[in-house]
Amino acid sequence: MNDEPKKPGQDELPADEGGAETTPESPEADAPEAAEADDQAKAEAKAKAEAVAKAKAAAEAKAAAEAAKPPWEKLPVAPEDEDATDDPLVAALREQHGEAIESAFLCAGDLRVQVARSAIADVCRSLKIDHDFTMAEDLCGVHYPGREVGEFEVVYHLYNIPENRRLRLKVAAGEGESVPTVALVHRGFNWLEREAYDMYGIRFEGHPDMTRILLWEGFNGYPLRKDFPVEGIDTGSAIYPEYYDESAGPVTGTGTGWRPQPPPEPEPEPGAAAGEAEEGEG
Amino acid sequence: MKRFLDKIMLLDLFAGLGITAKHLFKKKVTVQYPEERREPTHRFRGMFRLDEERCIKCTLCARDCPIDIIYIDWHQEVNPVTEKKEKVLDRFDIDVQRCMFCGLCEEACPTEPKSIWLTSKTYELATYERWQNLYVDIDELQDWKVRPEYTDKEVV
Amino acid sequence: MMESVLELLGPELYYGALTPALKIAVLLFVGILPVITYLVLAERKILGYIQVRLGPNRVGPWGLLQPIADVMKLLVKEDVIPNRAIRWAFILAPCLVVGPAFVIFAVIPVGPPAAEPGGLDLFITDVNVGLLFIVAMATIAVYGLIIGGWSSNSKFSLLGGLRSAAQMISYEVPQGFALVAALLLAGSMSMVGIVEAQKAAGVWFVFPQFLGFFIYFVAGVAESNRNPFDLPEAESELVAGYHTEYSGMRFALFFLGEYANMIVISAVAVTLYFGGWYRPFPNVEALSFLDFPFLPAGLVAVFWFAVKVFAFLFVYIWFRGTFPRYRFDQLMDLGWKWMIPLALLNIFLTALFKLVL
Amino acid sequence: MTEPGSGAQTLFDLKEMELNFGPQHPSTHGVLRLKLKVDGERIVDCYPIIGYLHRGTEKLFELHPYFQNVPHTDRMDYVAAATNNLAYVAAVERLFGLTVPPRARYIRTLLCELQRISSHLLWLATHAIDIGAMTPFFYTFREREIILDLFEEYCGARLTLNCMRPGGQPFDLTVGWEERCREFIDDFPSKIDEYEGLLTENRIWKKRTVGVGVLDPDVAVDYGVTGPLLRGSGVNWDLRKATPYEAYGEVEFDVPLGKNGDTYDRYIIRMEEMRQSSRIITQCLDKLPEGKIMAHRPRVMKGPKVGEAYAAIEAPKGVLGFYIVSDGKPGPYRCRVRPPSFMNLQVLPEMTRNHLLSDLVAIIGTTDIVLGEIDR
Repeated sequence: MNDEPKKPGQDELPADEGGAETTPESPEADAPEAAEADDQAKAEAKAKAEAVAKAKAAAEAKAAAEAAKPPWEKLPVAPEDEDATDDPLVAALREQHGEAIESAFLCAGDLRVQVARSAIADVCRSLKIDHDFTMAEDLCGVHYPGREVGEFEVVYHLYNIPENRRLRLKVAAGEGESVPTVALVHRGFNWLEREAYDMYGIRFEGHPDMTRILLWEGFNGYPLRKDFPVEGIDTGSAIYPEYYDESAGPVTGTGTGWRPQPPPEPEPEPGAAAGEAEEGEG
Repeated sequence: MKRFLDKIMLLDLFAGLGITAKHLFKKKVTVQYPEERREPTHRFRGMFRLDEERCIKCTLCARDCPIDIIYIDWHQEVNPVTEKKEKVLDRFDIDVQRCMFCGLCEEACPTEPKSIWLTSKTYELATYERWQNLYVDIDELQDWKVRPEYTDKEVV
Repeated sequence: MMESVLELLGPELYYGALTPALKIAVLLFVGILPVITYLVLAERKILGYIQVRLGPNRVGPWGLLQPIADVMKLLVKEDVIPNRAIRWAFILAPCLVVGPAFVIFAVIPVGPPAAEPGGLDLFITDVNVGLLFIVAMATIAVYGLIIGGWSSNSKFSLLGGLRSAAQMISYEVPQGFALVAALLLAGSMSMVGIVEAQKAAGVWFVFPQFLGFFIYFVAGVAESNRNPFDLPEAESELVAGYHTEYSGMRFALFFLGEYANMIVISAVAVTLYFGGWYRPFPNVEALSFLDFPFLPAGLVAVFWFAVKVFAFLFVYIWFRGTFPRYRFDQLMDLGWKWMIPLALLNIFLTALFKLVL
Repeated sequence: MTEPGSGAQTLFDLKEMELNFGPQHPSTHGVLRLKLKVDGERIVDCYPIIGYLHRGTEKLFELHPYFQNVPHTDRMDYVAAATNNLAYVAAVERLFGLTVPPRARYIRTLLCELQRISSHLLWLATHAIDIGAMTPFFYTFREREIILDLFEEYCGARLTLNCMRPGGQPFDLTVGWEERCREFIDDFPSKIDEYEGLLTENRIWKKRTVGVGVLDPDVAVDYGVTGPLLRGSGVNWDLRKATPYEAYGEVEFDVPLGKNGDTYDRYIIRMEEMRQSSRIITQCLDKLPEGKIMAHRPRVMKGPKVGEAYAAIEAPKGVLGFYIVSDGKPGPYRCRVRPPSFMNLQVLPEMTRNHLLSDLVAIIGTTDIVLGEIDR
């Protein structure tokens, strides 16, 4: 919006992360003043370039310019998975839990370990006790409808404060399968597991208080599942059966709800006509 | 010793009383709203404005709106003067009651200068009737000034 | 005119009934009620100024009509009595708070007694056990709070009522003890007598009795449930404490009671420790211009009394603008472990002092 | 309550009373509801009930393209919108492999630190008013207003900033913004002294806070408590230091740590954090580089076919993390928020056990929760 052009000479900085050492006389610096100043030189260069094989040179220059650009001017490249089976932590876990550690990848700096469903509590416990992953950072569910290994995935984030290391554990669970609770290992996972249950209906076995947390106890369905409708949810029948038929409670998205309504009838406003007239002149 | 003195003489409490007493005589920061008005800054995101002539009917603003409150209908028409096909707006409505003034529509607008902008410095959007007064059509978008400024006398 | 009325009624009726009734009416409707309503405005204004804002300034010039608007609003508001409340107690409680606070004004001298017999005393009555009367009356107010908290049948109200009961009972003790010391010094229980004793001694009792005054005032702040001892109605904890369920005029009565209590505490402090209606240093001739000789003496007396009381009220408001709130157990701690021993020590020292003299 | 005809169970017959604290209570900072079991005023048990402000933000994230989600993040921790924006865009940038230009990084740091100050000011205001001191509220809001003015000048909004985009900043600083910011920051430490003069040494304040709501460091870590709460217990974990993001690696600042883990320590820590924030802001203003503010990025940002990223930052209330799963569509497949207040609230029953009702209020204040973030 207000991306005011900067002076081209200051485009690159000492503090950037390596690579870009060249002075940016690159044409990418789209500053009109600079373009004017360089006009003549450009014209000459153009004339010469016409003589030689134009396409090839242009391509080369482009490639060179591309390489010389600071990282934020290149097109982004999404980080990719690297196999991390030989990571010492993974190796140690493998030793302890054997086949329960299914795979391990390193992606964008985070270690990601797929764990068998039944072993997750034990893995968390050994991570906490032996490997100092004491901080319960996050737990959430993900829904992959129709996935073979299990529709749901529970993602755990653990943090090792002394080593500043984050670990992501993943557990697959099918519909109706329950995951062993880790709320007894890290008490911080208590509410997070309740939330995952609330949102996805993933049951956690052995959890001390497996109730809904954010939604109310009479809510029908699990809203973060992919097949959950965004509009037209009945919200009352389960808890007020005496008032509402099944799945016939007050439904969101109806009545005076947030549906776009037809434009209101034009109202004869005394000021409106004058305003229109003035605006017509302008 | 100092601690003891403090305990007996309640110095800590008097320090607090001193600060409040000092503020008793400081300049007050209240802005007396309907009479005094704070001028919004230049980037302040307030009420929408639309310039129909600049608008190229690309509907990017409607597409970029996170809550889909911009409704645009247009049709093509042959301009009798230039004899070229032109897009003509049928409807350009904004349901301002749901608007969260994020400014993404303004950012999406490809024309230069922008044909929809929020920096109109109008922020007195409260109304008594939601549907009637906060569903603005193209006329109101082009001239919001038909609504009077708030005063402390105005009681409907 | 007064003579003709005196002749008409006869001295007994005139002195026994009419004059006190008139005085009460004047005190109540010219003195206390307007003062309380404007005290609320003053509090809001001063708090506003302390908090770098302007305070109420919309109703009338500088918000001067705000209290009237407030009173109007409270009068016309719906008076809700909760379903499960115990009705008679719910209705009785606010009266129990307001009544005693007003009754105390009967014995507070805002000016000197009549210079010649038959003249106008600037107080309603001078009881020779005035101090005792004040202590006794102040005690009744606590029933109002307890009954109000209990009869609402709401848990927050109940907690507020319990707090106020504990707080007022435990702070009445040091307050009474502090008064005892002043009484020892004055040798009289009559409020007028105490003021005169101060004049005779040539010194405000606050100087020989600083500790006593301090205890009295702190206990007084606690008695009137003001910050930093406003636990019974601690907004952030108990919503509104004992008057959570009250609304409209009944709430206004509680409100009135609180502010009347503030004025009572200040007035008693002025009478006991700051020389009552006399100007500062009443025995120093050089300052006699402070008596404003061109004005009637009674008016000047009331003026000085009022100035002193307002100084106290300002301190109340200042406290409210500055201090956090005590916790319940800490309040008890302060009351029983500090205030009462200190008050006893104060009595002991005062008695010793008297004895040595 | 007394049930007519149900036997003589009045309030006085119960040994323990159940008290419904909230959701409409002056000091629950929103719509938190606590089911308390109290014995007199002593809290025997405390069961938080949340969700009154649930708006399905995580579902909303799934329904919108990446860039349209930034305004939604404003509404989570609505007193610290800039840090929410940053956490979200950081996760998106990690997912896409975007690199942010240095000037944008510095501007982000500036905004986040200003936001930290403003959030802490709001915390101080409400915390003080919970404990009964009403005046700091107005003093802090006076300063907060200046910060909001700075925000307004930068991005046009005061509260729901929507001031960051994946890949950089949408706007550059306006002319004169730096001077105004510097003016404010130079003056600000003296204002902190003012607040501290009212509270820090005050005996009533100390009595109300010292030793109240003690949080053991092991318990804190176990519960996933972060932010000033965790540091108040003496655990040195500040993501700005631990894994420096944006420009935090290039500025100097200290991380204040507490010893006792009580309310007073957390108060001191937050006050010190405000000072450190102003230090960071001064350095950022000094070092502010010139250059681009937006990285080169495609107009339609489609995520990788299979990819996920987790980015966490140190928000004013603790560690705010965003976990984004992508499936190659223009919007996230799943966007999970790790709200710091949610985890910090979880430890409330531990902290309030056997405290008095007044302490409960102080402890709720010290946890610095924002229900918009807890319920999302």
